Amino acid sequence: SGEEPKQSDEGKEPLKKVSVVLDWTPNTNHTGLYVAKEKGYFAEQGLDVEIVKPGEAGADQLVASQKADFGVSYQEGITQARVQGVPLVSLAAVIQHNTSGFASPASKNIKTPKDFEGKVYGGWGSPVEKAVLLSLMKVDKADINKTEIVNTGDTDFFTSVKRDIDFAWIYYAWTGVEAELRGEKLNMVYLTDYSKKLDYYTPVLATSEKMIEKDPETVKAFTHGASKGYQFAIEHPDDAADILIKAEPDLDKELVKKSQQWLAPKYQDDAKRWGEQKLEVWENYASWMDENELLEGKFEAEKAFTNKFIPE
Amino acid sequence: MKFRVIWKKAGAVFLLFGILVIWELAVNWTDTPAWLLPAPSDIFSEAQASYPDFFGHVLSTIYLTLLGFLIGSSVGFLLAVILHILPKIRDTFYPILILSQNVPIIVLAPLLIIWLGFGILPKIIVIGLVCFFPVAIAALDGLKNTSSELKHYLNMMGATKYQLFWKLELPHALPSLFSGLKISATYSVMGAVISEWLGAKTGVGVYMTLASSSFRTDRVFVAIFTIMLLSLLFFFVIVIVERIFTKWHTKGVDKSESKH
Amino acid sequence: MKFRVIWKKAGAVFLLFGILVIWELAVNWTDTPAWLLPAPSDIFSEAQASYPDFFGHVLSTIYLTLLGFLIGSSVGFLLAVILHILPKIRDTFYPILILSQNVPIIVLAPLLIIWLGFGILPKIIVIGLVCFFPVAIAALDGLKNTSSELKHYLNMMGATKYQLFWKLELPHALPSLFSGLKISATYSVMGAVISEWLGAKTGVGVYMTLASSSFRTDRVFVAIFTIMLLSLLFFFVIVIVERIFTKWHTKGVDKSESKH
Amino acid sequence: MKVSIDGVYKSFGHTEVLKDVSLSVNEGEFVTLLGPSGSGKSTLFHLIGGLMTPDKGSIFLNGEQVNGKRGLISYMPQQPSLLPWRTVLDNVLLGQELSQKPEIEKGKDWLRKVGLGDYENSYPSELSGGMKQRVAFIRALLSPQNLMCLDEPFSALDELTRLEMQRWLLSIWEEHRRSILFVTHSIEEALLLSDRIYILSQRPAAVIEEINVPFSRPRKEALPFTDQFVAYKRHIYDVLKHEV
Amino acid sequence: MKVSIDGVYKSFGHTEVLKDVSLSVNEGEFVTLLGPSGSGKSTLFHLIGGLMTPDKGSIFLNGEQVNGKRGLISYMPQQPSLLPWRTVLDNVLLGQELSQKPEIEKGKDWLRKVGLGDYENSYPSELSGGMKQRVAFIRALLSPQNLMCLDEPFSALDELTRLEMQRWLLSIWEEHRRSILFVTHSIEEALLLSDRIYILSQRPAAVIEEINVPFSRPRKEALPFTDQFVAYKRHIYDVLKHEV
Ligand SMILES: Nc1ncnc2c1ncn2[C@@H]1O[C@H](COP(=O)(O)OP(=O)(O)OP(=O)(O)O)[C@@H](O)[C@H]1O
Ligand SMILES: Nc1ncnc2c1ncn2[C@@H]1O[C@H](COP(=O)(O)OP(=O)(O)OP(=O)(O)O)[C@@H](O)[C@H]1O
Ligand SMILES: [Mg+2]
Ligand SMILES: [Mg+2]
Repeated sequence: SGEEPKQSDEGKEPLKKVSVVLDWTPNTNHTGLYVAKEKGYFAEQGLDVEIVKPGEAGADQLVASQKADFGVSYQEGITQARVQGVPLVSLAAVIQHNTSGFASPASKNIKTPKDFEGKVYGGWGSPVEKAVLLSLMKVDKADINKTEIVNTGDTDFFTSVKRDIDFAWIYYAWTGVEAELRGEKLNMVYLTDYSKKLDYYTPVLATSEKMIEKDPETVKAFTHGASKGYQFAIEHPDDAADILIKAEPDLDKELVKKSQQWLAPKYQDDAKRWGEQKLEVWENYASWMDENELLEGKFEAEKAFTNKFIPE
Repeated sequence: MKFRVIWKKAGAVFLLFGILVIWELAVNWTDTPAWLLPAPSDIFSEAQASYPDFFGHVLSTIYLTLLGFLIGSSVGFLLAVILHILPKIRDTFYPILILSQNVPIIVLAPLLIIWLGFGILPKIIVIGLVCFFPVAIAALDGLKNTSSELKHYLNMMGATKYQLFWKLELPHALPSLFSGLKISATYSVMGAVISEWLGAKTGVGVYMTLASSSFRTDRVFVAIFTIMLLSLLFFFVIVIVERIFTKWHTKGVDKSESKH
Repeated sequence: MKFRVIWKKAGAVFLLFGILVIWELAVNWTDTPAWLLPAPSDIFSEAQASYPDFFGHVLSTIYLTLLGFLIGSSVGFLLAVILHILPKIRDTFYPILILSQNVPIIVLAPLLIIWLGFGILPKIIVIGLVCFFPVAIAALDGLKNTSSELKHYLNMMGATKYQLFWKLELPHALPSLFSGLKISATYSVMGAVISEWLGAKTGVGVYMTLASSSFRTDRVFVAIFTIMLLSLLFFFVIVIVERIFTKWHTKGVDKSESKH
Repeated sequence: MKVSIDGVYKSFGHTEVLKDVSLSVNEGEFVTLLGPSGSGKSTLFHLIGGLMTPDKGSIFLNGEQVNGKRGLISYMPQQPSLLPWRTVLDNVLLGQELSQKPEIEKGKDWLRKVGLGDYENSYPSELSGGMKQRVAFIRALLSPQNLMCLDEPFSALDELTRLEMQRWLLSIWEEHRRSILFVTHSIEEALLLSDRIYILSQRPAAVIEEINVPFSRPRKEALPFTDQFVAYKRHIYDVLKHEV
Repeated sequence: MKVSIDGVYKSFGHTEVLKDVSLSVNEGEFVTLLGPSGSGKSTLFHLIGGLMTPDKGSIFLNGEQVNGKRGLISYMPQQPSLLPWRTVLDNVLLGQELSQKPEIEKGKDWLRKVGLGDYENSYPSELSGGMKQRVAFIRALLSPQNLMCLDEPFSALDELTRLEMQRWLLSIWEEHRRSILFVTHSIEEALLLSDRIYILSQRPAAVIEEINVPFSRPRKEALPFTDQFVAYKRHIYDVLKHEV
């Protein structure tokens, strides 16, 4: 089922085995990796990449401890991780802009942060959520004290809003598209519309500092392969979606297709090349966290990411 | 009387069937959306549709379950025996047994993977951790509570610790041990599914997470039904083995049973 | 001999202490980064530092645990009694008990929330579901295996079902019942932590998820240590209650104990 | 209370145990069953107590058929059958508890009479075999039913204690005139205590002889040394010998 | 095997049970203990068997002190103590199993001799009280140790079966000349079987009389009717009576 590593051309060196750990169950954020593997872009770079589903373990610790070579992570995660001394480095932004936002069924009529007043937000109880809500509502001159925050734990969006919850934080590319498929109208309040500082990179490809130090060649090879994979996904969203579905047949086909369509133009978006990251973005988010007293230490933005492995 | 016998044997099946029918009707009447709670009929048709693909997952989970259960309950039993034979270390180790049940998997998982990789070993450890405990506790209690009259006889006759164990304590602890094995067997399938969340390529757990994250509630329920079926099956295998091993228990003892 | 007695009573404490020391040394020698596996000393200093904030979480979890355990094990016990008294429905309902242990929380959670909201009720159900099963199975087995000699005597004397239960079967099942309660008590704290993932404002589970998502591994371990401590505590409360209820069991019976 | 057993059959699987057993106990009568070990005496008690039902035949108490009906007899089983988690006193009161308010003082009294006054609060595991048997005996004495079925009640007692227990039993019986059905292996005991004796055959058991004991009551201490007594003893012995 | 018990004391908590008990069994001798119920006979057996150790005093087997040493006697406990999950045959062989290869044929043979040939494959729960006792008796007979301690082995048997068992026991004993220490409540049985009799007092038990039984062996069937026998019986009875 497409999992077989591609044999390199005869005469060449044998492929180097590396692994990449996903951040969640496979979804369209990961399409580029599956394409690069299936289409042999990794093999061209001399790599045999194993894509590992993370389960409960999560990617970050595995990558940081070099049990896995690469991983899919987020800017928020890496920022907090680095403050705690976890040596993660972001290699490429998978999606150029933050596509997450606060979603609510259209019937609730929540179109701006001002409408959050008097409504119930369902989250997972992190202080970051409250800070984000606060930032957004401040822009709209709304009072966060009028919003009730309820911890919904692992409950998914659709279930939450059936019950006591009015709005929740989602990725449009997946949950939002699912809503479209179901014919449920959603109102979205995107973070990027209200705060530039909250336009962070989510998700990103990451590795550990040690890996970069020890084996920059492999890092480069991996990033190049991935880049080519995402490039393909941008140009041929349908084919790319098929590759993902073939690799992970238990995913819902329609959802993958439609999500891929929605996401394809968002991978690179306004950047001059796929994966490009700006220092400003990393600094912005860290300073936003600092302002909200969410950062428990000093964060050096320059060390948190690098652009030097993505192809020109 | 014929009907009674059939009812006794198949009562559970009828009951389950009844629950399914009520469920089907309830879903239809209340117009519950399929993504929240699919009707049994939807679940079965999905099960049929995805059968060829799903079957591999099931096999892999069964394999994990059996291996984990066997290893876990053997370890549990051996531990009980060791703690029983060496009562001096029992009090020392007992708390460790309890602590072992309170390491949350989400914490253990990264450590296990970092130490042992993505192979089968960390998964077996997780299932084993789930399965060994009920067996160990039940076996310990069973071994401890032997009839003192019989124990005295064997001691007077000079039975060694080894003989005392094989001839008296073990047979006496069998019902207790099976009690523990039944609990373990029930947990083992869920244990395997959870262990698959440590990162596996195939398995019912993998299937379920994928289904759940792509909002395919019908498939999630296919997975659940499979898990349930497997653990029922497994449980009854233990019950049958128990009947074989404790035959004496039902023989001749219950003069009065007919009156109940 | 004095030393022996101390060792027997405190052996477990020494052992745990030893494990902690080894852990501390191992972490220092191998230079394991704190985010992967913090040293016990780090964990304890973090525990001290965050104590005021953490205490509220602990209280809320204890409350959930106690409530869930009490309700869950009561239900388990009552169920066992009902199934025992009505053997005709036992075979029918037994499989349902097993199935109840195989509904993954991730599936149950959304349904519970839709039906019951984000209050305490769905959490109690989750803990109860974890706790009732070992109690039910163990109590059922205990009630079933009464000495037939004593049962015959009471039957001949015209004991009603009710009397048979209170005077013979229940006292006889006590050791078994406590076996089940011990297993349940051990699980109950983890059950409470898991139930908090259904959405709670405070609790050790909430604290742990947040700590985990902000890479505060030391805090995660503070949470784990707390969970472990609580379940140990809880377990030993059950052991003490067991001693009180089954005093006769240790009295006079074991003539030969001194020889072991 | 009048008991009559009418053509009772009982088998376990393929083993026939009782085969057409008929016998009766009149109001206030003391009747003993003698028979080889394994012939079916305890089984007969189980039938009368309603623990099992006969395969064929009927059991009547005061003229009413009571096949399988329980709670009508005060019973002392062959094994002491004490509840290990109850103290001696609580065990003694168990028979009463099942049908009425237990008479604690009476229980203590009786324990003192049979020499177990110091053991009220002991557990059965702290007693000797004979002491357990005495506890079970008192439990049966105190049970309120009008028919007593005693299955080898004194087998584990020394001869003197046994004599004393026999005396207690007779005094109780004479006072309240309960009907007694008694199993023993001691021919002498049977002759000393009973009004009538049924001798059972080897398994499958049937009544092979019914003996009316002619000695007047109260029976003298010297009775066992009289010629008539010895002759009866001899006769029963021979009947049994013929049987084994 | 020669046993001697030398000034043995034993208490349970505050109850003194044995108080300075001294007695002995010579090589190949048959010695009986008589004493009131609850005096401490079974406790003495437990001490000899090593289940408990005396508080004071010593137990010697063939001159060697064996306080607390186990496995040296072939023992028949007062309760049958059969393993409920083993068939009758497997139970009978248990004593042998502990120290040697079990002799299955011999086991079957003995079962047949005591009338349990049909019950080889039954479980203990299917036996009557007397049948269980016979199984325990054979188990002790087949155990290989040279000293047999039998605790009221025939209390649940009818007189004829009991006679037969006594005969079997004597024939085995005469053939192999094992030493036997025997507890019974029947004075007649004691006189019929033993070489010597020790009479124990009420608790706390001490030896109050030692009797050499003068009857020659093999003992005649008519022995119980001789004057000498009756006189001995009377005497023992009086000693015990004085005690209770
Ligand atoms: N539950 C049972 N299953 C099979 N057979 C049984 C059962 N109970 C009793 N028997 C058989 O019934 C017969 C009579 O047993 P019972 O206990 O009535 O004898 P008994 O006359 O009381 O003997 P004893 O004097 O030895 O107590 C025996 O042969 C026994 O094997
Ligand atoms: N485990 C125990 N705990 C306390 N007291 C005990 C224990 N075992 C025996 N005793 C006491 O010791 C005394 C002697 O008991 P033992 O069983 O030796 O008597 P016995 O002579 O065999 O009597 P019997 O003829 O009735 O069998 C009794 O008073 C009994 O209460
Ligand atoms: Mg009987
Ligand atoms: Mg005794």
